[in-house]
This record gives sequence, structure tokens and C-alpha cells, in this order.
Amino acid sequence: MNKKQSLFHIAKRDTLPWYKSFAIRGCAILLALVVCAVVTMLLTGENPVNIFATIFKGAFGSARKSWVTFQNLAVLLGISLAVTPAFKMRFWNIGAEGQVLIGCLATAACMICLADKLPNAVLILVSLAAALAAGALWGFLPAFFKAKWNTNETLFTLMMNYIATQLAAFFIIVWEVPKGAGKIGIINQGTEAGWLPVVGGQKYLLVILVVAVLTVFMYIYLNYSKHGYEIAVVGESQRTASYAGIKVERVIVRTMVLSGAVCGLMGLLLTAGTDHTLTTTIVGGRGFTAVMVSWMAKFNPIIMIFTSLLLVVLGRGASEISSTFGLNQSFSDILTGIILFFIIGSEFFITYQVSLRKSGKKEA
Amino acid sequence: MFFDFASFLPRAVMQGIPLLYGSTGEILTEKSGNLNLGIPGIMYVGGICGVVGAFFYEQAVPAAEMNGILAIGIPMVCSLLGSLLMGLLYCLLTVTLRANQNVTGLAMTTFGVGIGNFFGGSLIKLTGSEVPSIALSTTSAYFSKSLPFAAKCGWFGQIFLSYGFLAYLAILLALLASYFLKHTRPGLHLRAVGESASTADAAGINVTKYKYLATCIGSMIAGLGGLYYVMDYASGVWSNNAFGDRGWLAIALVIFTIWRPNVSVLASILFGGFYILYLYIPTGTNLAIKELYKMLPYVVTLAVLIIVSLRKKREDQPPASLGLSFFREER
Amino acid sequence: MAPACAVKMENVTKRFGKVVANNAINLELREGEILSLLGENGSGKTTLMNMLSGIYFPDEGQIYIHGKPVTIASPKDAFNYGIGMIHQHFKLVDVFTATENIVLGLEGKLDLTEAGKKVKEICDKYGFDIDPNQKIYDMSVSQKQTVEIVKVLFRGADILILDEPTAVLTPQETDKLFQIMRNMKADGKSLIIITHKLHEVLDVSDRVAVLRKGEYIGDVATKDADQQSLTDMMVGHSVSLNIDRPDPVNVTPRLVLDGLTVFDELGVKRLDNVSFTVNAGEVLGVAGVAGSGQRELLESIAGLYPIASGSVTYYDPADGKTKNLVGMDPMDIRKSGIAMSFVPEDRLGMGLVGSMGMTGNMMLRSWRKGHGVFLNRKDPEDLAQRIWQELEVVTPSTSFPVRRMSGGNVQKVLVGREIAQAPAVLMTAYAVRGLDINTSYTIYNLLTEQKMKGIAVMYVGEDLDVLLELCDRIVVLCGGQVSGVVDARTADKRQIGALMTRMEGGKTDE
Amino acid sequence: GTKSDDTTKADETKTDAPAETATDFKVGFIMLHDENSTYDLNFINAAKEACEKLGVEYKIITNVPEGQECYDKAAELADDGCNIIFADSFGHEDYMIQAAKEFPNVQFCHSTGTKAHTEGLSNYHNAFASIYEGRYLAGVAAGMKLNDMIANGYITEDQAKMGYVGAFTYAEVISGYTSFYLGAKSVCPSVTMDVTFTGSWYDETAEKEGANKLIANGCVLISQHADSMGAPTACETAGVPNVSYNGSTQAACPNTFIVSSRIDWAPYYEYAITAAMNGEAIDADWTGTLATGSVVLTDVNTTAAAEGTQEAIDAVKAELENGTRHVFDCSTFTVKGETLTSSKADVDTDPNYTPDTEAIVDGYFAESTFRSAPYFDLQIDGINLLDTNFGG
Ligand SMILES: Nc1ncnc2c1ncn2[C@@H]1O[C@H](COP(=O)(O)OP(=O)(O)OP(=O)(O)O)[C@@H](O)[C@H]1O
Ligand SMILES: Nc1ncnc2c1ncn2[C@@H]1O[C@H](COP(=O)(O)OP(=O)(O)OP(=O)(O)O)[C@@H](O)[C@H]1O
Ligand SMILES: [Mg+2]
Ligand SMILES: [Mg+2]
Repeated sequence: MNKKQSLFHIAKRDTLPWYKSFAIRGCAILLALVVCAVVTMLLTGENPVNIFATIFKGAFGSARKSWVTFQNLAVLLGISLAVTPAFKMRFWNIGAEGQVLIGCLATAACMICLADKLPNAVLILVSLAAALAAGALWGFLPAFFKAKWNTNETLFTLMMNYIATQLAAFFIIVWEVPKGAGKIGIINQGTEAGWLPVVGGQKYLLVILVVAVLTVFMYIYLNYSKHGYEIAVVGESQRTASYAGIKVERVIVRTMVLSGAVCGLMGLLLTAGTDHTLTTTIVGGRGFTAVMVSWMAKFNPIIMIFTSLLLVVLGRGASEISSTFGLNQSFSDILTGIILFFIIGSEFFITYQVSLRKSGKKEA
Repeated sequence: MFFDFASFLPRAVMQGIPLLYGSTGEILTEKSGNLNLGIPGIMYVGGICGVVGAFFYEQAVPAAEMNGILAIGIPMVCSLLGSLLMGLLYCLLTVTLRANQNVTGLAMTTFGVGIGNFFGGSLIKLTGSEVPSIALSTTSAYFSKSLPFAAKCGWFGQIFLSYGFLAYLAILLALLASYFLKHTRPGLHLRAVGESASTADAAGINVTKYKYLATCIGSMIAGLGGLYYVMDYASGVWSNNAFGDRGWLAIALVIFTIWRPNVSVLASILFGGFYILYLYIPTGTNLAIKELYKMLPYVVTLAVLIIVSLRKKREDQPPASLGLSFFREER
Repeated sequence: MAPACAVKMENVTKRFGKVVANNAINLELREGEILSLLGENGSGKTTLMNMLSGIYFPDEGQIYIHGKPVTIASPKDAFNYGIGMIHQHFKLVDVFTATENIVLGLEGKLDLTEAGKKVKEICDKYGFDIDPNQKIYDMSVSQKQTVEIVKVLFRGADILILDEPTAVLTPQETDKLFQIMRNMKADGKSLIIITHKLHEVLDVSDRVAVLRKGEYIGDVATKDADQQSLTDMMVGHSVSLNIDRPDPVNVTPRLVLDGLTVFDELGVKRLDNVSFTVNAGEVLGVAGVAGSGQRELLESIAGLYPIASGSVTYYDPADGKTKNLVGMDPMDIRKSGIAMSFVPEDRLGMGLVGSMGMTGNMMLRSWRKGHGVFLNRKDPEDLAQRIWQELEVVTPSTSFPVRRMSGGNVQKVLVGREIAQAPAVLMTAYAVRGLDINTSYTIYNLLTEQKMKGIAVMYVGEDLDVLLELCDRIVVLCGGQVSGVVDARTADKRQIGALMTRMEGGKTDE
Repeated sequence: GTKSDDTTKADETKTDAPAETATDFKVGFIMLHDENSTYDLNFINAAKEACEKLGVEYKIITNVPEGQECYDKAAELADDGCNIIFADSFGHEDYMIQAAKEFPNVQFCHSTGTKAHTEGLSNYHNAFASIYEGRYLAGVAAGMKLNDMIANGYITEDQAKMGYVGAFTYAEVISGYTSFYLGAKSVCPSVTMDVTFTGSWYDETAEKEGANKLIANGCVLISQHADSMGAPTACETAGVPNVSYNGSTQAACPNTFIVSSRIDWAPYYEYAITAAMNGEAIDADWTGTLATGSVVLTDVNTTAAAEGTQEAIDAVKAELENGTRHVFDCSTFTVKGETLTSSKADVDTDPNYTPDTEAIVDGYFAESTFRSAPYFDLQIDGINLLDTNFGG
């Protein structure tokens, strides 16, 4: 008798109570931290406790650091919120990077070209409109082709990233300061024209508030609105959607325009709100990280707060590690990778049940 | 001045080879239904592992006593092992644990680029050289050795014979992969797995095995692209981030060539050409325009993407179960 | 153990989470017999067979093949024991040719020309008609099924399992299939067939085994059984098998189709100058060989298929005004106040959202109700509860994903929802496909009820007996054209069969 | 690291700074990348050297992009108690100014910047070095090599064409390649030079392909102002001599590397930190020179360089130091065929880049005199900016 079936039996679970699934995720993160600690010791010889303490210190070591951490959190969360509706629709948009960047570019264009022509409030409104429109356009193009001809959106949006980058590079040279330098520097540093106002005396508060509102909005939009339902149905089956009277093409385009516009808004917040400049790397890969944030949170805006916090703290801590221990900064990418792998892998144990196979045969 | 094709073409080929490795690897992977967005990371890992291997060999043995077979063999084996591990990691997560492929891939890219730059950076520190790069000139000399009579054959030699062996290996692998997919039984089975894993499973094909094998072999091939880049193209000099975004271009090529490795041979060279064309185009000191020319490969990819989707040919579509994980007891 | 058993399953149990799909089942298939496996929807037939074909692995129990205890851990093991299964949902790769599909999973050097020849031989031997080099996506349903059968024969299986093979076949095709099955039996092969159509059970099988709610009820020799006794066995209590057909009242035109012509994406004409009237207060049957344009007909009325020419006129029951539906999409139709319900052929691909529960699926019809931007969840939840109870849907809760329900239960959710829309026009495509007999009759009665409410009911079906018993008039389609409209009370099966194949000879398949 | 050297070299300023003050004095550094970038490594090494020599506590923050994060990091360093903060990248300037305004008690020093003399902040300072002198010396080595090739019959005098891979069309780059060219010309009068730009400070592929293109165009010697190993390795592969920048590339290019010039930032760091420790004012613009030890050349690679190169360099170096030779001596070059007698340079940054300062002094172009960062941006004869007249 051959006995070649695997030792484990895997079966799909019924839905787990939320506390169990959280416990599984918690264990995964703990395990990940242990592995990170081991890897840290092996690769660098540093005491992992110190490393983690330093990461924490890097993120929350002073009031200023905490503010910066929350600002970074807000930006990453905002971009993650932006990509979420499209993902719920199973539209694999990996173009948030470009959509945000083009928003930055539009904002910068307004700030540079209109600074002395418009009063500040109007300038900000014009920048807002431009950023939203630019982001929306970057979302619209892949969606339009997807809706009309089912053009692969993953590749399309990826290419749009590069096109946005090169456009930004082009305009950076056109607007470079000083001549030949290939960079813009702080825009309107003297006049602060087009800069978003500082609220509550805290430079970064405005961004945080905007994203907080956005989070609530997105939560309600996805779960309680008709649009949210349409998105879910289109994501499942386009034929079912048209059967239900949902205009599929319109929903795809509308959702991506929304995604893109929110990305554009994040671009505005970056360029007019915090950074006041335009560089090709201003988004810094957050468009890609956002995909992971959104997915790990199962597209739930509230949980996304925590997933983005995790990644932001790791990233912020990394620069602290590298200056404290003289470690190469890429080390944080390795740690981030390890933690992500564990979280990604832990989903399996939430969806499936693994049991040891009883020795199979013979009862009767 | 005219457009100097004989000098441009070999440069385009050299740009194209890493892309060809990447796309061949990714095509094999995608044919099994795995969309591996971790290829950019894997190519970094392939590169750095080769560098690490070569580094320790060069450290251990004085240049004069180095053995050609070992000088090529050690980095290659290290590179293959490194990317194999990455492939295994991807499979463990997406095939065994059925994790979302897009997310796993993106995480692998973060991780792989991190590994490359971390170890690259650490080795650079170890060497303590004045300019921060690891120069494996001796190893590189073995890798980039071109055919001895290439120089004597004028433009013909320059265009066709002037490359290191990894360049020819890339083309060979692409053609082999193409034959494998089209004309062999495992190739047929692999395609079936990518089209409909449950159908393949019901036909008695070991879906898990095929997914693992295709993905791991694909990763190893892609990793060679990284190796080629440092050892041949970059003359044995590892610099952090120098490999850039080529991994993403390789993924773009997969769709560009509608999943055909043999088409990828020419398409990679075309892309390689686009990648550096801006340096050959008359822009002079107008650097802004140069930035626009750099868009070329991406715009062309978009154009092809749109044209292919307009044609709506069934055979031009991605493997039907690309990106989906397979669970036999799933309804 | 009796050596004459091709398959013996002993105390086989299979659970899915909390669902016990099979509970300590003991089943025997004798060598050289055709066994029918009968049971209501979700009674565990497919699950049981999947354990033979290696798709599922039993939680408990033992399987014997030709008397030898075996472990079937994968489909490959199953092939090695000579077991071949034709699944309820085809397992074919669309972009491959027939031959490529047939040789899939085999070993040795790949020689498609050689394999193609062998395929031809098998086809000749059993009388199949397929082109080995045709792509699956170009094939009709029955051709696809033929490929499945050839695939199993090609491997030299001597135990064949057919899971609802006739659900998608015309009576003629079914007859052909049964002839083939008898040939195979004569060849010494053992067969298990799952079907919900009792006359087929009686027609083709030697013995019938019955499952109910995952339990093995027993078996009878076919010669000792009749429709009523089998139904009673299946359901567990006595049921009546009559369709009540009251005469229509107040017959007025509701939909008038005139010269309807449509083309598919590839430019092939799917409907050709179709004209007929759908009356309120009657059930209009649509008969035809699979793929004769039934799907296109219903979808173009529903606004889901582009109409090239012709008109669809709707007579409003309230004021008798007419509206042309051409060019409207489902939303336009609904917005113009036309209540049209549609049970499509493809349940999970079109009628339902697989990952949502019953409530979410109820919303598919009502999500736009109510003003403002927010969804109303209360009403759909109530409706889901009602359907759950009234139609006895087997599901743990109204939020349980419908994809994970059995085929029959999925259909109940769909039909239940559509009828609950209180429509003026109700279109159903293969409304009872895959449903057990008990549920089927529930549906027939529901349709008749709708008719008596003055609703125009269109019933696309494949079972001519049912069409003749249920409908008032029958439109027969052939190759996209209307080949006849007959009175169901006077017509007979042969007449309709002839109309269905009127154009046959020239072009058989679409 | 507070390991205080006994500093036997007796720096020009006081070494009697008490040890206690040294310990609570803290220095912060902001670097664009980390040790893995040629550019930043040069700064990092200098930072460590200077701080360890002075025995002050220091903190180096790497990988700070040219954006808001630069301000954040500067502010964090100030929060951490740093008394003086340095940044190393041109694009950091605006953010350093922003931080300088917020922390008037902290000194902010920015290398390569241009705005200190116009910004008017007492705690914000620029620094650079007369690297054009280093380039000039490297150019001398290049010219010697060319002469060697002509003498060997490898090329004719007319074929003495050099290639230069530049990053941007920025004054620092123009000043750099022009001085390099003038250095070569001072020993090899027939030399010409092609220049191509990559549009990036670091792009291995662009630099490599740029160098390859120049080689294909007949350039027999290459130099570059861009940070990757692209150009040197292209030269090594093609067997074309290379004059490098920012450090020796001899390990990767044993057969083609001739010499390299670079700025040593340690003298500036020492100067600024010492001044800050003593509460003395730091120059708004500080220009390091050969004399301050800020401009240095690596050892000459005798395998690739012409014989006598080191001696020639030493001789010219002495002339530059004692002022008998000027790099941009107007008698050694022409612009559009004419010798320059007057040229206005754009020294003060303004939106329209209006030239504002007469730069020709005593018959030479006074580079880095009116501010530390270079402002020589003339196109002299003999240097051909590639592709500008392509096809014509
Ligand atoms: N893969 C699965 N995951 C979860 N539950 C399943 C799965 N397969 C079957 N079930 C459950 O097992 C039970 C039996 O299903 P099965 O498909 O065997 O029924 P069936 O008799 O074939 O019904 P039908 O006549 O509708 O095809 C059902 O309750 C079904 O929901
Ligand atoms: N699910 C449905 N099934 C049948 N008829 C419906 C359905 N939903 C809406 N209707 C009918 O369609 C018409 C318009 O519906 P509804 O009030 O939702 O649209 P509306 O107010 O025009 O929508 P909106 O203003 O939000 O675009 C009404 O006569 C309504 O009864
Ligand atoms: Mg079934
Ligand atoms: Mg309304």
C-alpha cells in the first residue's frame, strides 16, 4: 500500500473570529521580530534589543521625531487609501508612485508659474485643482484602456510611473535653480507663495488632519456607499456587474480617477504642504509600499493605519540605526522584507486550517 | 556625423542581455501562473551573490594563480544559489502558503534590493578601497572575454562576436525556453498549469511541482541577468543601486513579447537600445530634452500593450490563471 | 470482499469545515455495470466522486479498486488505477487544441501528430465527431464534453465517472452519449453517472445508488425502480411529480420581438431575424440545441448584448404604452420603469457574486434603491432570510459566500431573488439545471404562480418533457433562427425535435 | 569617538582648547548618500578625520535626500545639541538655510552652496575648494599622456582629442572640464576635447555609455565629472587612459587609471569646527586651496601615466601655489576666437541669472574669489560640447 499523501491536511476555514485572526497576525509579527533579531546578530553582531530600541527611538525619540513619523505615516496612509478602491475592484494599480509624482509636478508648476500672478488663497486652490486633475488623469488613462480594451493595468500603470518621472525630470531641468544645477530647491522660499498654511502652529498637522479625514471618508465610501458596492461587484465579476445594471466601464474609470485624484492630493500635500519642492524621488517608493499596506490591511482603511505605522516606524528607525551603529541603511529593507514575509505568510493560517493527517486508513 | 550604428548596436545588445535574462526567467515563471514582481529584487540578489563568491575567491587566491573554471564557476554557482533561494521563498509564500502574488513580489523586490545593497555596501567597507566599489577585475576579465578573432572581423565581429559568454548563454537560454514551451511535454504541462491549475491538476499534473520548478528556474535565470550586469557589463564593479530599474523593464518585456522568449531576444536588444538611445540622440546641452527621450522604452511598451489589447487575440492573452493561487479543494 | 467490485468505498467520510459532505458512505461499483448516483443538491455526490478521482482526500475510510485497498492522493493516482472522471465543470484548457488537452498529464515524448491520429481512432471507434486540432474556445458545449470523454478513454480508463454529463446536452446528444456508454460497458468498462433526470437514470443505468444529505440511503436495481420510488428515496418522503398547468388568463402581448439580429465579438451572426411575441400571463418555452442563440436571445432582451438590427417592443401593463428596448442597458431598462427579471445560464459568472453572501447578492437587484449615496442593507437582509427559509437553501448563514454552496443551492438563491423582484417579465435560462427533482418541481410551480399573476414568463430549457408539460407555447430556435412556434398543449416531442434540427446537415455547430 | 590626538601638527589656530569644552561640543553631518557613494565617502572620511583629530563628538546622518527630510534631520541634530551642522550636497542648501533661520545659535555650514554671501545669515556659511586647480594638474598629466601617444606614433597631433563625461551644464562642471582642458593644453597645445552630459550626478549606465560614445568618436583619453564607476570601467575595457575624480580607481582600472584629483574636506571641517568652538566667526564663503591642503591629487599610476608625470605635476603645482601661473589665464585660451579682456560672472544668485561681477582680474579669470562655489561658465575654443551641432 502506498502512502504518499502528505502528512498534513489542509482545509479552508470558516471565518475566524476577529480576535483569533489578530492573534495569528500578532504571533507572526512576534516571530518576525525574533527572526529579525537573529539575522541582525548574525549579520552585524549587534545586540538586537539595542537595534529595536534604536528603531523606536528613531521614530519617537523626541517630539519632533514623533511629528515627522506621524507626517510620514499620514503620507503613506494617504497613498494607501488612494490605491485601495482600485484594489477592491481587482484593478492592480502599481502606479501610485507616478500618480502622486504627477500631482507634485502639477502643484510645483502652479507654485512656480503663478506665484506672482495670483493671491495666495487662489493659488492654493488652483494648485489643488491642478494636482487633483493631474492625478486623476494618470489614473484615468490606464483605466480607460482597461475598460475599453482590457489592457493590462499592472504594466500600464508601471509605465505611467516612468513617464511621470521623466516628465518631472524634464520640468525640473526647465525650472532648475540655479542654471545647470538640475534641481529646483525650495520653491518660493522667500514669499512662501502657494505653501499650504500651517495650522495649530505645527507644520505637519495639516497633512495629518487631511489624511485622518480621508481615512474616515474612505472607510465609509467603501463599506456603506453605493459606489463601494459597485466596486466590490465589478471586482468580482464584470459580467455580474453589467447584469446588475452597473456600468462597468464607468465604474472602472470613475474608481481609478478617484484613486488617481487622491494620489494627486497627496502630491499636493507633499509639494505644497511639507517639502515645498519637486524632485523625481519625492515619493520615495511609497507608491509601491502603499500596495503592501493596503493589502496587509485587507483593504480596511482603519487597519491600514496600523500597517502603515509599522512600515513607517521601521523606515524611520532605519536611519537611526545606520547613524548609531554605522550600519548600511539597506539593512532596514532586509528587516522590512522579513516582517512582510511573515505577515504575508500568516494569512495562510487565517484562511486555512492545517491538521496532522490521522494515519489514514483502516477503521472498518 | 552620422548615426554610428556599428558602435551603437553592441552597446544596445549589452544593455539588452540583463533584460533578456530577466524576461526569460519571468516568462517561465508566469507560464506557471506565478506573477513574480520580485524579479527586480532577485536580479540584485543574483548579482550580489556572484560578487560575494568572486570576492572571496579573489581574496583567497592571488590573481596569477586563479583558475578560469573556478573564477567563472564560483560566482555563477553563488549567483544561481542566491536567486534559487529567492525563488524558493517566493514559492513557499505564494504556492505553499497561497499568499497574494503581487504583494509577495513587491516585498521580495524591497528585500532583494536591500540584500544587494547591504552586502554590496558591507563588502565595499571590507575592501576599504578609496572609491566605494568592489572591483573584481580579474573575475570580470574571465566573464567578459570575447572570442579571440572578434577583433579581426571588423564591424561583423563588433556586432556579433564581441560579447562575453553570458551574452550568448542568455540567447541560448531564451531559445531553449521557447522550444521547451512549444514543443515538449513538460512545456505543455507547464502552460496548462498557468492556464488552469485545476485542469492541470485533474489531468494528473503535479501543479505544485511545476510551479516550484518553473519559478525557481525562472528566478535562477533572472539572477544570471544580475550577474551578467556586474561581471561583464560593469566590468566587475559592484556599486549600490547601479542595476537600477532593469528588473521592471524585464517584466515589461514579458508582456511586450506576449510571453515568447524567442521574441524577447530581439525585443530585449530593442529595449536595450531605447534605454541608452538618449545618449546618442542630438540633444547637446539641452538636458531637459534628454529626459524626455528617456521615456522612450516606456512609451513604446505602452503603445505595444495597447495594440496587443486591441487585437484581442486569444493566444496573446496572459496565462489565464496568472496571479491566482491554487487550492485543490477550492470550489 | 467480492472480487467483482470495480470500486468499493468503505466508511468514507469527508468534511468541509463544519459541513459533513459525506458521512461514512459505503458504495460499490460492480465490474461492467452502469451505476447511477442519485441525490438532491448538496447531498454529496460530487464530493464522493471527487474522492475517487483524487481531487479530495477522504478524512476517514478506505477505498478498494478491483478488491485491492488503495490510497488515492492525487488525480495521477486515480489515473494509475484506471479511474477517469468527467467533471461537472469541464476541466479543459481553453487555448489548447483538443489533442493537447487530451494528452495533458501523460508521460513520454510529446508527439502531437501521433496523438492526433490516436484521437481520431477513438473517435471513429465510438462515433465521436471532433476535430483534434480545434481550439477548445471554438467549441460548443457538447464538443467540449466529447473532448472530456475522449480524454478519459485515451488514457485507457476502465472506471468512468460522469458528473451530470447530460445537463448541457440536447436529447439527441444525450441519446448519443448513452449509446456510447453502453458501448463502453460492452467493452468491459464500469461507469458511474450522476444525473438529476430520472428518466435518464431509468434509461441508461443498471443500478441506482441514492445519497441524502451526505448519507448513503441504499441502492436498487434499475429494473425494480420507477420515477416515484426513486424520488421518494431521494427526498425521504413522498412527493408529487405533477406540474400543474392552469390555462392562461388575460393574455396580452408584453414583449414583441421583430427581426432581431445580433452578432458576437468575432462578427458571427448569433440571432438571425428573430420575431415572436411574449405574452403576459403565459409561460413561453424556448427550445433548441445548445448554442442555437438562447443565451444571446435573453441577453439581448435584457440589454446585455448589442443588437444589430430589429426591435424589442415592451407593452407597459400599467398604461399599455410601448417602449423600444433596443439600445438600452439593464440600468436604462430599469430606470424606464420596466421590471424585468432574468435568471441567466451562468449563475456565478453573471447572476451572482461568488464571494458575497446571500444578502450581498440580494443587493445586486436593489443596490440603487433609495436616494442618496448610501446603501440600504436592511431590505436585502430580510429578503435573504425569506428565501433562505422558503426555498430551504442549505447554507450556514446569509453571509456565507454563495460560491461555497452546492450548485443547486446557488440556483435557489438566484431564482428566489429574481422572482422576488415582482417582475413584469421573467426570463429564465435553464432554471433547473443541476437541480434535484424536488427542487425542480418547486421552481416549476413558482413559475406557474408567476404566470398566474399576469407575468410574462420565458423559460429556456433543454428537457423537452418539461417544456411540453410546463409551457403554454414553445418557440424553437435553430442556428439563431426561429424554426417554429408551437402550442405546447398539442405538440409532441418528435415535432419539436425535428424543428430543433431543421437546418441540420449543412452546418451542425455554431 | 572622543579619542583626542595630541595633534602634533600644531594647527594654525589654537590647540589649547580645553578638553572639557571639547566633550560637550557636538558636530552633526548630513550626507546625501552613504559610504557607498564616491561623493559622500569623500565627505564622510573627512568628517571622521577632522572630528577625531579635534576630539569632538559627532554624528553622521546618511542618505538624506535633497528635500524636506534635510531640514528635518538638521533640526533633529540641533535638537540633539549639535553646535555646528554640515551638509554635503548642493541640493541641501535651501533646507539648511531654513534650519539656520530657525536655530540662530547653531552654525550651519554647507559645502558647494552659493547663497551664503547673499543670504546674510550670520550662522549660515558656504565652502568649496579651488578644485579647478586640481583638475588643471590632472589635465597636465593627461597632456603628458597625449604627448606620449603622439611620440609613440599611436596618434597624430591632430588626433589628440580627449573626452569628458559631465553631469550637468552647471558652472562647477564647466569650470572643472575647462581647467582640465587647459591643464592638458599647457603641455599638449594641439589638444581638443569633446564633452557629453548625462543629466545626472550618478548614473552608471549613462556615464559608461557616454564614455563609450566618446571613445567611439575618437577620443583617446577620458575624464569625467560624475560619480559612478561607469566611465573609468568603460575606459579600462576599451584600454583608453582615464583621469578620474574623487579618488583612485586604480583597483578597478589598473591599466588605464592615470591620476585623480579630489577635494579634501578635512581642513575646512577643522577650520569651521575650531572657529565654532572658540566662538569665532566662520567665513561666509571659504575656499580651500592647494595651500590649505583642500585640493589633493592621488598618486600617479605609473603603469598608465607618461614618464615624468609626477615631476611635471609637482612643478606646475609649485607655480600655481606661488601665483606665477593661473589656471584661467586669458592668454591661454580664446572664446569665439578672441582673447577675453572682460567677463561678467553671475556670482549672486538671482532669478534671471544676470551676470553681476567682473571676473577678469589682472588678465586671468578669478575663479572662486567672489564666492567659494565656481562660477566660470564660458565656452572656450577647443572644447566641443557634443551633439550641439549634430548632423550639421
Ligand atoms: N470545496 C468545498 N468546500 C466547501 N464545501 C464544499 C466543497 N465541496 C462541497 N462542499 C459542500 O459539501 C456538500 C456536498 O456538495 P456536493 O458538491 O458534493 O453536492 P452534490 O451532491 O454534487 O450537489 P449538486 O447536485 O448540487 O451538484 C455541500 O453542502 C457543499 O456546500
Ligand atoms: N432593483 C430594481 N429593480 C427593479 N426596479 C428598480 C430597481 N431599482 C430601482 N428600480 C426602479 O427604477 C426607477 C428609478 O430608481 P431609483 O429611484 O433608484 O433611481 P433614481 O432616483 O433615478 O436614481 P439616482 O437619482 O440615484 O440616479 C424606479 O421606478 C424604481 O422603482
Ligand atoms: Mg455536484
Ligand atoms: Mg435614486
